[in-house]
Amino acid sequence: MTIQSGTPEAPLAPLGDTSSGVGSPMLVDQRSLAPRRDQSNELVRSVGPVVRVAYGWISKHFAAVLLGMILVAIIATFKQGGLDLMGQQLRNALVLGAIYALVAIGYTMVYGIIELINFAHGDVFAAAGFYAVFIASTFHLDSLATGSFGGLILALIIVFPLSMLGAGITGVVIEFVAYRRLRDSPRLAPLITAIGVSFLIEGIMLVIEGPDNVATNQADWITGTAFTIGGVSVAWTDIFVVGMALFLMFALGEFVRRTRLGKAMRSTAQDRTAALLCGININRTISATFFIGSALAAAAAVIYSINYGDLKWNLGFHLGIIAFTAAVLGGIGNIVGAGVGGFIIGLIYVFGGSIFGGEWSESLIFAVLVLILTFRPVGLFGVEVTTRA
Amino acid sequence: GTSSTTTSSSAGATGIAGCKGTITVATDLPLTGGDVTDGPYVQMAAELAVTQAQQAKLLGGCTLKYISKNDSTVLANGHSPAQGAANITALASDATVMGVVGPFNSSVALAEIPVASMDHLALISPSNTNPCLTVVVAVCSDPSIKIDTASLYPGPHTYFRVIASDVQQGEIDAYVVSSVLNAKTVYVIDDQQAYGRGLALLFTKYYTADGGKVVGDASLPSTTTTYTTQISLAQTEGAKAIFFGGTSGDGCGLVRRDMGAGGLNIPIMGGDGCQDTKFISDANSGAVKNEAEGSYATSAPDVTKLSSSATFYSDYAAAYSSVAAPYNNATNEPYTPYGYDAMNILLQAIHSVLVSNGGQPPSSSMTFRDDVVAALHTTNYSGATGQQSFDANGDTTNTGFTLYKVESGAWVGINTYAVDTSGNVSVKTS
Amino acid sequence: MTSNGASVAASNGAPVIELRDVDVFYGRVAALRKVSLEVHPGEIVALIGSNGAGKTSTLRTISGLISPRNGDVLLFGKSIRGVGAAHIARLGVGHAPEGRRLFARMTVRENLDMGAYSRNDRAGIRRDLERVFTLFPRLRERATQLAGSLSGGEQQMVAIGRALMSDPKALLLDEPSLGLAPILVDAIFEVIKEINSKGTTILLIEQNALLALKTASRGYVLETGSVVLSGPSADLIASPDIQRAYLGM
Amino acid sequence: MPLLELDSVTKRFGGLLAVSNVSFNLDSGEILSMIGPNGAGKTTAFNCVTGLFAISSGAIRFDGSSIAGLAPHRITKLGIARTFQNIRLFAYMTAVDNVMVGAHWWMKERVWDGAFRTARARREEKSVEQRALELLELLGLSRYAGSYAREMPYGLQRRLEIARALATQPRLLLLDEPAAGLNTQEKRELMQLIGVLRSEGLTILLIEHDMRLVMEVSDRIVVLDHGEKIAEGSPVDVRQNPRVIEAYLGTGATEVITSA
Amino acid sequence: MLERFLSLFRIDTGKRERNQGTTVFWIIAGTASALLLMGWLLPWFVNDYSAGVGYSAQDALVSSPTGIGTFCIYIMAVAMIMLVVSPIAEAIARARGRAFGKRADRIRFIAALVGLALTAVVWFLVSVIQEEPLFGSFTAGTYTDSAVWLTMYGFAMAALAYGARDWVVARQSVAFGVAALPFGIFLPLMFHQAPDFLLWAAGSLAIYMLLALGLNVVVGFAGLLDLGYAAFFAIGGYACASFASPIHNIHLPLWVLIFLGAAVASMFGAVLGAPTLRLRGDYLAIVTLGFGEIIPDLATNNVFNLTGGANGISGIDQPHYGALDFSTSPRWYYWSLLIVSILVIIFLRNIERSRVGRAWVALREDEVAAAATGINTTTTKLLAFAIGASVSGLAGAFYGSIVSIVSPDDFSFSVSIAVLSIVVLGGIGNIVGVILGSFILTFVIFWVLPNMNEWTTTLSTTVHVPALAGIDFSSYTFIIYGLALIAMMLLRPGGLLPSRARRIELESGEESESLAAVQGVA
Ligand SMILES: Nc1ncnc2c1ncn2[C@@H]1O[C@H](COP(=O)(O)OP(=O)(O)OP(=O)(O)O)[C@@H](O)[C@H]1O
Ligand SMILES: Nc1ncnc2c1ncn2[C@@H]1O[C@H](COP(=O)(O)OP(=O)(O)OP(=O)(O)O)[C@@H](O)[C@H]1O
Ligand SMILES: [Mg+2]
Ligand SMILES: [Mg+2]
Repeated sequence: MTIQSGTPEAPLAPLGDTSSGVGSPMLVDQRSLAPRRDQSNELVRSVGPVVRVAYGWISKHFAAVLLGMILVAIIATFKQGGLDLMGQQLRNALVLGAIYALVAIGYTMVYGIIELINFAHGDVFAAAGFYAVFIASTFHLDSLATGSFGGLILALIIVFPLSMLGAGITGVVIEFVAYRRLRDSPRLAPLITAIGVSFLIEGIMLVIEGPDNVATNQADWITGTAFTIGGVSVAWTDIFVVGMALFLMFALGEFVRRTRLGKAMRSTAQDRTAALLCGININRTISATFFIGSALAAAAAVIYSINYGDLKWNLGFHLGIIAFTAAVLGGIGNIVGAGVGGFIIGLIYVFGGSIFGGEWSESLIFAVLVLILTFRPVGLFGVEVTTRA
Repeated sequence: GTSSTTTSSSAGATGIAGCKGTITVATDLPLTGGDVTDGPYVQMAAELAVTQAQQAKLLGGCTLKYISKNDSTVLANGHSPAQGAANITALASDATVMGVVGPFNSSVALAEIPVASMDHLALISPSNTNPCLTVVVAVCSDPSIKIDTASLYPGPHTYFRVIASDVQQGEIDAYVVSSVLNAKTVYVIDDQQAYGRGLALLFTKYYTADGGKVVGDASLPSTTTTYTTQISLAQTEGAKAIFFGGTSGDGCGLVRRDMGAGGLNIPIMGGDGCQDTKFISDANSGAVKNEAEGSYATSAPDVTKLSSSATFYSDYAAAYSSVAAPYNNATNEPYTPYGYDAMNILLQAIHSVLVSNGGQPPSSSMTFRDDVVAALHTTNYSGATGQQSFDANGDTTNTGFTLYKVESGAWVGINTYAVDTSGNVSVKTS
Repeated sequence: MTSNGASVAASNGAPVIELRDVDVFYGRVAALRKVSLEVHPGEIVALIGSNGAGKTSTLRTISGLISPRNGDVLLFGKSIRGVGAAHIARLGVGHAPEGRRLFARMTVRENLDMGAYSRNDRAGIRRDLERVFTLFPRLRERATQLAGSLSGGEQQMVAIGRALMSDPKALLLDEPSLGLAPILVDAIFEVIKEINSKGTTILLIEQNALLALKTASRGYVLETGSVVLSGPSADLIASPDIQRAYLGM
Repeated sequence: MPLLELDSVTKRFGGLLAVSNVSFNLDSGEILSMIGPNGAGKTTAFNCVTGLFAISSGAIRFDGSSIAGLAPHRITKLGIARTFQNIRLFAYMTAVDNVMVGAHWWMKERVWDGAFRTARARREEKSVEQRALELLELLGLSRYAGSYAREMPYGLQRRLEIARALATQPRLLLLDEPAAGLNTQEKRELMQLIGVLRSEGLTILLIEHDMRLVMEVSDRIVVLDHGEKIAEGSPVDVRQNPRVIEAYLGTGATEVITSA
Repeated sequence: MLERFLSLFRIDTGKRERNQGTTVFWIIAGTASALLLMGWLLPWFVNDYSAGVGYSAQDALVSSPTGIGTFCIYIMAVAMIMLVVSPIAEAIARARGRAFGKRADRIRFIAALVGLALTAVVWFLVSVIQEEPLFGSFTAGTYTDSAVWLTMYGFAMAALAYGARDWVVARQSVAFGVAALPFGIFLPLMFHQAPDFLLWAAGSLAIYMLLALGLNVVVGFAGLLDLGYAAFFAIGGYACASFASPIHNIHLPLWVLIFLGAAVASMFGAVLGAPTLRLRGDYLAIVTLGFGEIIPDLATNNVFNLTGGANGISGIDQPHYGALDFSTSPRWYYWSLLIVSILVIIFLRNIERSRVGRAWVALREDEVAAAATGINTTTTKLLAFAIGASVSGLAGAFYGSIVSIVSPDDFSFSVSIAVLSIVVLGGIGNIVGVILGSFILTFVIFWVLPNMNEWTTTLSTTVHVPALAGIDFSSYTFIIYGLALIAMMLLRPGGLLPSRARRIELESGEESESLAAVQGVA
């Protein structure tokens, strides 16, 4: 059927006729004009408002509720093992949360701009870790700078930038090859290629790096205990990891909020056509986003390997899923939200595991996620997309 | 038609030189995904045994054919019971298949044993240590194990294994921790897998019987990247040792690594899943570079020291010299010689059936398979892993476990322990 | 050989917008067939036609959102073949598109700022912002409200305001009066004349054909993707066909 | 008893009073128009009536009973149908299907009827489809019955939205700027259509910026500004109300209206 | 050609291609040729244990005719070659603007009938009288029957295509059914010597097809992205395992269990769907992903001591009624699943076209408008979850019974992903597309990838290229799977058989806001 323009073929002739002929078709079904009663369930009608009010209250005060829950968990840990345990677990939670936060930020950036759950992000993270190992060994950094402050500085000025560059390029290439052509396709198409890319990267890492954990040796750059309070010793790495995560989180948040590129990113995310009309080069903006997101994954990977000293070919996928959960939890597209989400997940993981047993940690994370989204459907810090009817 | 069947000449012939037909042996192992750390070695070792038998014309005039099945799927990222069952079904339907070496994983065994039993097909596992596959012991009815052994065998009992089950290992591990290491409180971690969880349970059972106290336990998935939470708990609870039920691929070494970071200086003890180089490199990858030092693990007797194994290791190295590392070195994986022996045992059994049947395969393939199973029950084979024979349940009688300790960055055997029938553990002097 | 002609045309007096025999397709459906039109510097040109005639498609083609299958589009005398929409916007083409297309999760103020994305002259931007706010006092009140939650008419104001913020040399307006209160409709058309008088060329789509033609100096009438009539506004208003079909007389 | 009563309805968004203390009645068979400058709160009022927004205070009664707090589909079932300011059709459904969705709530077919395709289900499907085609026919849309809503010209989409609303068997029809984007000819047809609907007994509440249309079809007019009702009365009264002229009509507009 | 083939299944193309009537004819004729070729090549490919018809036919070509059997094979081979070559010849002729005409059809029809008859004769000689049709002594080959069946089916389809060409062209879909359905029904007989193939068809293809059909209800019809669909699969599987195994000593028959599995899963579907009601697009996705992780986690952690922990539940009963013993041959499962799948397809197709189906589409396209048009968004969404989950629960029950063990690993995230890939790859919202997708993807995942090494080894000995055996594909499975997914999506972003009408919600930038967002409670 082709589309016709101009006036419709029957210029409403029947409309005029309706009043005359009895039994001729009418626009308004006359029977329906009689009064009707609401036949809905009494129970629903009586319980509904109560539920709605309760729901409204919780969602309004959700941050407090969540905070309360976490506090209860911390106190429970205190009762379980005293200050020492509590302190240690807090340290563990922050360190773990920092890693999740860093990966989550990359996730949220990419999601924020092209609304794609980039399942390959976790794998870019792992791959970036291997880049870092390669770069460090190319520059003989592991033997050169064992345990010295100079080593850290060298690492910061060589390994970080180079592996970020490598990962950034990887991200850009992935976007170019696997996502760009699908930009105007049904939304699930790039989701499937993302999964494909994830498998591909994992497969390549498996072939090149082998199936085992790979020791990264980079823990050497930072060593030693920073301070000890009671039974809690905090290593320099711990401080480094958390500090780096916080720094990147806020720096990036400001970047996106303030800079032109940040603005371009936000607007591209919201309406690509309108962004074009404002003179924004969408391809370049999306590439830049992938570059930054992936570079951030590289930073996270270097930090990860500094902290844990291990990398594995399939490390990224699972970690990525949890990180994505963090991103959603914070409100997708919101950088600081993703960071906070990462830390919250770290807290849930550690304290939940400490209280209920480690086997429940992940279930707990997802349970909390469901809870959060039930009451705050756009995440903790998500912008409420108020739309008009 | 012009069949391509080779009618061989009679080199190296015994009474079976005139044997006619094709006889197939197979392996069913996890070869891809997360299991590439183990499966391929064992497969190559078994294939080596077949190649050697082919060269030696072990089956005389009969053609010896070999099929390798892979029970990994991409979806499971490793071994999958469903794929295993499908593989055994396929193999069993091939009338020339007389036995299978495999499976590698206990969960796969649970799916494969019924199929093999139904089709009278011999199954020899190089590595299943779950006791409930063959005999009913107390842990089998533990709610988190729950294996109904009887239902696994709808037909004859055709399942064998060349490695001792975890009953002995759990008992020995408990003995070592409580009596050798003198740790009366222990924190137990397992990897949620059939093997690891089973071992942890058995350990717990024997350890508490020995008077020890488990101060806490955790069951963590293999995707876990950090164990600091549990380390902190163990520290708070005053554990004097940590026991890990599981494989180093699933976190054994990482636990040790995080102990270093958390400043917890107590020994870690694991089962055979931990006794490998992966453990050492994982443990040493953290802040403390020699963290692995002083860790303990029990494992199958140190076959690398047996003279019989020397031949195997050198044969393997020679046969696969062109293969890329790490697969060119059989010592990288503890079950490799077991795969080799399992295949040899199977081939010996087939050979003996042929001999006792006048140099020809039995007329029906079912009879042939039954005969092979019967022959396996009378196995008395001295191979790379020592002296192997099977009891009525198909369990090996070669049940010693060696206690290893990491010294100067390598596993060093300390003592070999054995359990006697009344459940006493003692040092075995060979 | 055309390059020579093009460069000549690029010199003074060339049409700001020129379409030469443009065909546009959505998949297999033709939206425009052999459309040719010109908008000269300083003109207001109205594009009228019934629903689905291809008016919006014409504007989308000019601003590069869709590319013609055949024919050529020239801006300021240069062909835009292969030039992206973003680049065209930076050349100085402002477009208030159909359906408004605001950045729903940005505030009104941020939306307006996005209009000035490719500009650097702070003073100019501030001046234009002030102009928009004076034109639509409502927007000043709502400067920090998220654009997605504005009323229909308010959104329309933002869309027009955003296009103005780019300080365009050529402004494409797609039904600017849609959903606006009568009092504002008048105001909008005043503003259109005012910007035009300051040198901005304007191409305008409007359902209210009379109003459009009264504002414009020339007009084109589109029917099912083709230009069926064109000429000075006065002639068009006087044409009996137009009167019957579009002016409701 | 009026069909629809708004009784000091207030809707607040944060600090913003989008609708403030608005009261008016709508009698059965009447056409009432709501006008007012952009952002006056007209659409918001519609959303309150149809259950998309929960009102902050006040009461809304339909046929004597309160409907505040009911879910949108319940309100539809009671007999209130609406169209949207920005057309909200089911873009990739055919025109017939769009209209048939309107019949959803009163169809008797259950899930299993559908799954087993029982005789009853088939019969009902058929009659509903018949009715949908009839509606399309009456609205002059039958040529587009099989095309996707998205492919239809804008003006006809507006009409299709009305068809869909009619299929829900409403007693009261809310139209939100139905003439926006229509050309002169189409506006005339729309006026005609509204006339027919009223003659068939439907009550209509209309939001519109096109004064010619409003003045012609309305029995009464309510004017909102900044959420408040600033005037109410017959078209003639409202047109001459200085507050309305100042806030909404402007001086220029009057001539357009009178010239019509 | 591919385009045309695919367009055949596109349910809603406004304009039908004029020539399309012949497409089914070409499909049938082409498939006939393919089957003949397969029947021929199969014995050659597995030459170690086969003496099939094709094998003999190959011989017949190179040896002089002796005896009746050889004569038969000789004629058969001629017919085969003719039927394989003729579609190509006809296509070339058509391209040059010349037609083949009725006479050619008649000749080919007769050739097909002769081939069919002679194949039967040869099969009789080989299998019943155990006589080698050529010379030498006969040893029964394992794949003989498969080869015979393929050849016979090929001849039969060729006979149908050429003998009833007009009818095929006129009644395409009926003709397609007539040609395809018997193949489905007879498949277990054709491949009875290849139970692993049947097990793939039943245990992987049918199961994943059901899963994909169920997910299609949620994602395709109702537009709700579900990334944790394996959870319902698990629920069905565990339901089956709990009530038909020694673990709790309850032994219900499978026929009760599939309904039980479906019921329990649909209940969970509705319950788990409830918290997602207010969520939009990907927020919904992540919550369902969460459920997909929690459910296997619960199983691993042996919640309430019900699930057997990491080992899962083993020893699940397999139906056994006298000779009808499901544990001995997968063909019984195959047939059961064939029937169940057909029923499910009919049901879903009906629902799709019913009142509820329309409501789903409306909801997917514009939730706000749907609510304002009288659709109860809550129940309609939950219904989608429940129906989708019930199909998956049914599949789960079958799966448990086939494999006789369920363990948490079987229901991992990758399963959800694979099912989603099937749906997307096949064509979101299009049942035929989803079926096609499940054929392709299960074939790749469960057949090609695990068997690749074995195949190349066989091939290397067959074609004497030892280098082939040297390639170790095992480390490349991930790479191959990943590349396959990427390539398939890049080549056909809308899926193989996209339904144009059904992808609006998933189209970029067109996602309509949720009711909750508009109501301001989101
Ligand atoms: N994205 C699209 N996909 C397919 N067809 C389209 C698309 N956009 C527009 N069309 C069709 O192209 C033709 C021209 O549309 P266009 O939007 O340019 O018309 P218009 O004159 O602006 O009409 P209106 O007054 O309704 O805005 C119409 O027939 C329309 O249906
Ligand atoms: N969700 C919301 N959050 C905040 N403010 C809102 C929201 N919805 C509406 N408003 C504000 O409420 C006021 C009334 O809006 P409404 O849409 O009712 O106006 P209207 O009278 O329909 O205007 P128009 O004629 O332009 O459509 C507007 O100023 C608008 O910005
Ligand atoms: Mg338009
Ligand atoms: Mg409005």
